[in-house]
Amino acid sequence: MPDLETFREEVREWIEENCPPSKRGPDRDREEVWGGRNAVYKNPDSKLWLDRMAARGWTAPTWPKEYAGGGLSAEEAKILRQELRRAGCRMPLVSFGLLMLGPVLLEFASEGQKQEHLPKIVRGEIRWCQGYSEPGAGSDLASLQMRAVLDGDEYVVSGQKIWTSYADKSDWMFCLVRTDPDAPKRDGISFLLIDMASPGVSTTPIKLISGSSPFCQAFVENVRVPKKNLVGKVNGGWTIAKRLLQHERLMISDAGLGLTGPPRSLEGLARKYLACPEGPLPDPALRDRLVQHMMDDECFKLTLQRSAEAAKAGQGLGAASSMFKLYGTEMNMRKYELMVSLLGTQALGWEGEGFTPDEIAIAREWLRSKGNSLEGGTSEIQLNIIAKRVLGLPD
Amino acid sequence: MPDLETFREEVREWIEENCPPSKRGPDRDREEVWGGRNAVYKNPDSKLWLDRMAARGWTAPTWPKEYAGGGLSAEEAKILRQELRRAGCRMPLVSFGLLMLGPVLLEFASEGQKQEHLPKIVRGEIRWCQGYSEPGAGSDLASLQMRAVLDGDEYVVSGQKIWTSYADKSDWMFCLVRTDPDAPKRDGISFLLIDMASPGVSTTPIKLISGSSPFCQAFVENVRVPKKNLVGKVNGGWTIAKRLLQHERLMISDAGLGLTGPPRSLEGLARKYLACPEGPLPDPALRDRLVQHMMDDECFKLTLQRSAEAAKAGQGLGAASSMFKLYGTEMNMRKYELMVSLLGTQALGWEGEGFTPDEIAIAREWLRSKGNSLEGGTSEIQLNIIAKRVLGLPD
Amino acid sequence: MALVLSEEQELLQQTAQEFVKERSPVAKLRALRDTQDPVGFSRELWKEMAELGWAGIVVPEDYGGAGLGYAELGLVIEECGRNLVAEPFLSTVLLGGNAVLLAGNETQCKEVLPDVCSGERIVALALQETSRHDPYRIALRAEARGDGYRLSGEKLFVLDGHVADQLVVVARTSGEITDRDGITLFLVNADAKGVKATRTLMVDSRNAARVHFDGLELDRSAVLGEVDRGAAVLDRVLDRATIGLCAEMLGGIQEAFERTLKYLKERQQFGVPIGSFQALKHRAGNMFCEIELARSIVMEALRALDEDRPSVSQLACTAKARCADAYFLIGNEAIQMHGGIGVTDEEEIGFFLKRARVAQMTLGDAAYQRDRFASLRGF
Amino acid sequence: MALVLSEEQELLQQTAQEFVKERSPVAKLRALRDTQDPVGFSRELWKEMAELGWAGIVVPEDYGGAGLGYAELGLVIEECGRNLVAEPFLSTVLLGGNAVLLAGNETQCKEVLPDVCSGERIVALALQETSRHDPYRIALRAEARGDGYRLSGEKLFVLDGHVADQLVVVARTSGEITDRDGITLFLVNADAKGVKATRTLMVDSRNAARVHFDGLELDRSAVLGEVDRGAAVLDRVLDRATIGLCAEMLGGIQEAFERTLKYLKERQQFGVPIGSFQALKHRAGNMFCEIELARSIVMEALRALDEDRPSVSQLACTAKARCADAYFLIGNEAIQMHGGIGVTDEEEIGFFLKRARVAQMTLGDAAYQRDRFASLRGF
Repeated sequence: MPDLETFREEVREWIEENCPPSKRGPDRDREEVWGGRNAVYKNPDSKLWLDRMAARGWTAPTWPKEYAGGGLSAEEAKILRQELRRAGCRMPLVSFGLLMLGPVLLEFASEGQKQEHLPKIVRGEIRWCQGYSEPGAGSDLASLQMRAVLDGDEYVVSGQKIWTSYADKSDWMFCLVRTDPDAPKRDGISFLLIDMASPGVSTTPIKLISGSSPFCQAFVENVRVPKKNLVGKVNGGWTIAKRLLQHERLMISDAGLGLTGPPRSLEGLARKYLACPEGPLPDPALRDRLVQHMMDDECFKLTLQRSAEAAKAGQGLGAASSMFKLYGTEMNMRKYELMVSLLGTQALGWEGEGFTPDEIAIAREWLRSKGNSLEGGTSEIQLNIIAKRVLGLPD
Repeated sequence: MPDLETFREEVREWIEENCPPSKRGPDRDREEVWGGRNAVYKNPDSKLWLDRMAARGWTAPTWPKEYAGGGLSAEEAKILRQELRRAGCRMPLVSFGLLMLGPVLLEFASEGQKQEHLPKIVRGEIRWCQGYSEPGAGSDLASLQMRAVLDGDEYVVSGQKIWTSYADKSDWMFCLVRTDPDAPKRDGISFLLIDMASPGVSTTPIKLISGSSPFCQAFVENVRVPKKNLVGKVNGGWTIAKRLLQHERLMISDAGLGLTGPPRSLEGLARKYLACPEGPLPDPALRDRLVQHMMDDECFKLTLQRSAEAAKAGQGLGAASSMFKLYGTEMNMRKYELMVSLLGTQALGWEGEGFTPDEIAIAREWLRSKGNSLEGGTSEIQLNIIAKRVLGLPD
Repeated sequence: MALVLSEEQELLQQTAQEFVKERSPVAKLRALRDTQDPVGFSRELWKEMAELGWAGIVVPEDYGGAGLGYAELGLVIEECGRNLVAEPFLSTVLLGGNAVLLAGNETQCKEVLPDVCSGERIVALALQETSRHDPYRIALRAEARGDGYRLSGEKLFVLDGHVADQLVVVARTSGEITDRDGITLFLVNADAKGVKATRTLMVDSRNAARVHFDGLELDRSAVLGEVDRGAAVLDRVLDRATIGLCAEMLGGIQEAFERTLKYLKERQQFGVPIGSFQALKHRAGNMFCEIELARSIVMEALRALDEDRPSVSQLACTAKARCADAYFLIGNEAIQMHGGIGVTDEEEIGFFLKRARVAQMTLGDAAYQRDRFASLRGF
Repeated sequence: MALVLSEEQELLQQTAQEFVKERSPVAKLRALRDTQDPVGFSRELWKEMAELGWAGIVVPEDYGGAGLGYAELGLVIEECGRNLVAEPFLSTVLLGGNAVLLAGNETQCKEVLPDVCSGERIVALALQETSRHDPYRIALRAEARGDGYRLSGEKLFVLDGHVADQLVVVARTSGEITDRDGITLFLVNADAKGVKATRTLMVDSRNAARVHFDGLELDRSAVLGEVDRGAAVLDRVLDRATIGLCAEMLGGIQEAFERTLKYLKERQQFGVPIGSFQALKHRAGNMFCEIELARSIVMEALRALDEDRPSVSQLACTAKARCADAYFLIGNEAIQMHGGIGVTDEEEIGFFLKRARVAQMTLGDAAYQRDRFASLRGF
């Protein structure tokens, strides 16, 4: 292993040479890249940046090189993150494949499946979506009904998924299906990969209270899926499902994804909308709520940091992902309520004249935030998990 | 029925002639009378006032005259209350017999039992205590273990009660006992009246976090109780028990009893301890909490009033007693926390120098208030009742 | 007056319940929104409501009203609140109408109020100038010019401002920007030269507008009430409107809660109705208490208006603070307990959340009301 | 510095845990209370703790200390907080000791600190004059007289004030009653003429006193630090003491929570452990999150002290606000979940509730801290 400071030097130089200037700094034009067969690059530099990063495997820094990953150690990956942040580089690729599917494939998939799917994820060639929830299986995910019946070398799959983010834009779906309807419900579930281009797959978007949304319903009717697309053991999908949920919760509680909206200075908003350019804010109740949020935010960030450090030092916090999902989303929702209180009636515009684009954005994000405590496992489910797994309270 | 206004005139005159001046106005010296074989009268006028009221049956205004009650209609009783309040008369008698036992005896007891016990309650001759909770039967009251075994014409009773207020000062105890250990737990309970002077009954007081308390443990060892002291049907005590709990909850949520401490002007305390004799209070956070309490208090009182009026008009609020027990006690606890915040460290004195008697009283009452949400059925039990009985949510 | 309904009131409530449920369910608001209806409510339906006497319940008979009380008006508005009715009770009856009734002279009342009662005239109150309710913060100047006034400035969040026939404009005739003295009310025709209203689309799909005044010339006869002394009458108008708004909120709170209870009983997860989970039961039990307390204070405040009690302002503050907090709580809990379906546009419960937040901010949120209460009590 | 413990720190924590659990469990505080112990803690135990080096952890080696950091001191105090230890960490190490360390000259430090480190001297800070923390509100006058000063006035809630050997007195040498300027610190022997300390018995059975100064004559050498410029050093003392107090509170919070969890698992009602009821589970889950967040900020604040970061004051505010709220929540929930037994004096959980409320008010409650935080940030 080369010396870490040498590595840092190399990374720094590589970034200087390879990251296009237009891919640095805040992403004001929402140029994020999701990849896939129909990838959209608002800015040609985005493709350049993705291809260069993917060529080194640095979209998935710690994945093994044999699957096109970066092959970095945890320490090296940290240095890479630090240097990318230092240089203000944007993420080359936003991908459920990278954040959710990849880690469980590495843990549970066959060699052939890894070879087949991981490199395409690293390079952003295939865009994945998550087929978990169904209309009758939300918090009680294990009661899912989508059936997969073996017929020769193929499964015949039928059923309906809901809350499938970007299903309409994705190439493949990782999916929970019922392979044994007679077993206890958690024991009859398998983890299956479905090509969305297969005949019988269709999607419709879901409109939310905040307006349009990335969520879809996905309809699967007699779709034939090769047997080799089943990950892990037949009827052994629940273990994989739960592991993947942990990755999802971390992704959601991580400010980068899932939580809505760009960072804004709440103090700045307060000063603007309370018409108080300097000195003590004139509304003590709002001032107190503003401080509460700032304190909550600081404590939460420190807890994320402590958890990461503890994990590295082998002093795990236990069920940390549930705590972060719960607290992070509840705090985000409180933040938007605070913003609405700060902006007053200017935060309650829907569209059209009389509001700035940012005011409209805040109104929409405020409404969107109401889903935070539901998606990726409700707050109630997280509390159940904490009570059981961390606190050891009896069923 | 005589005209109600004539009745009002009569009552007013009677009060003028019969209520001793020393029994009017705020009870600064805590002269309340509990009656019983060992009744204590700090002020001889107290006995006079009790005897005069009892002679007319007005300690129990609506009970039938045949049991020494006042025999008044609901309208007349309301007028009596109004006139007593108008003249500032204090309650002649504080009594669990009047507030809890009497109403259920009227509903469930035999004629002989009514004749035996009700007049003595009206006249304050017998002081009653409540033998309900046991160390292993708190919220799950129906799991009580005190056994009563029939032996000839007597029950032989053994077991232990806890949280029995004033057991050490009471003459009789109304008591839940298990008469059938094999039946489902609610079907083996009977309602029994026990003379505390019987051999085998003993009590020890319970010290609370606030200091000494009226609560006791009551030990009953092979106590022989005449069969005729069983109220209602054998093994049919649970129905009576629940009805009595409704009366208890109303008593506790009613500011008169159960809740701790005399009325105080919170605004006055704020002005004194924030050193702000006039104008806006300098601490906006405390000012806001003060207003919140005033508003809560106003809304709660109006709800009590509305419930009383609705009951009369046949438009019941449903499980109102649980709502009042829950909200009244939680609000009282918040009020004491507010008082502690207003008084600062002066509210946290235990005894001795450096604190006024009222400061010490507030500290003790604050600690005592922590029992409010537990005694008479915990807040959680009240929420269960509301969810089930009012909202119809499934088990 | 008692906190229970009389037989007549129960009858009125029943009529209102049936009419509103039949003629203006929540789907009506959705249709107005989705068709981008330029009026934002149904003028025809409003006339029908007026024919039932609802627009003039609290207007004296001399001006075409029924001369009844707020206890009655509150019942009707509560039923409207249950169904998120968009018709202009708040703007025209409670705000604009009351401003004319309380401040206007006989001529003005005779000119305006019969048309309000018949549903033919919409009158809006142009008050707010910043993004929050702050009634004495009036910068819009009315300068004396000869025998009249000249108005320039802008008003925000004028309810039904873009469809109003007349506007009651709160303007400054003297004093500094936040002075209570120096405020004057003017009655202005919406089509007058120098008045320009722009609709602002709100999240709750209810009407509001920005109104711009650019050198509007007014005759002295446009003054409503006394010059420079408008704050006193404005206080009374706002108390009435606030209490009326609380009746609307109470209806929305009750409806959102009942829909949630229904869902808790129907929705199955883990093989049982989700309403059997104790954590949700306890939250529902606490909501029930909050609603009962809100109902008590709203009823009391409505009755205090009818009896003209001196405590009206304090009761208005208390009612609004409590309804704002309760609607906030129940609006959010309703969504959470409905789960994912609760955040879809297809499910109606989201409309209640949106209305809750707008109503919360309208005429002052809970923090504003508590601050005002303390000021009224002198501490 | 990382937010995880080093091996050395883990060892120290373990030592402290074992020692405190063995030598000073909660029963010790009860015994001090029930025997009406005149000192209010054990001088012998304090000396033993000092021998372990705990009293001097953060004192430089030159003055008899270990020269370690707050990260280490915090671990020890946290274990003490778990067992409601009454020994004088807050008064002597965090308040009085720090005042001497930060403001004193070499002579003063050499005279006082070695005795503090050895546990032989108790030093208290006489600051508060009303019923709440308000550090610049100093009315107690120190009038210049010849070559010295004359002090008159009264101090409240002086922690360990009646058993202190020396007092650091915060007095006004110039300016008006709430001015930040004009505050001076004095080092005073408790047995000096004109000083009278009266013990005040608090609900948490911990020590406090009223101290009366009646024309106390002081030499110029009694001044600690600069005349009129005491506020700057006072701020630093209070930040350190506040963060140290938070470590104590964190220990109490954690212990009260663990005891409650244990009870939830043991206590049976309706044939099952009460910890199986979902409503209680969810409340416990929320408490867990609050505690984890409190732990993070306390660790960070301790490390910020050791690194002398400019953010120390803001972190102190944040830590205290959060610990105050968390201890309040968990103290009350602990009682409620223990049920009736929780409000008996026999059960130890009530001691945590009492300590929670006193600690909450000590050195400023959550509202005070949030207000200070906003002021520090300039809004």
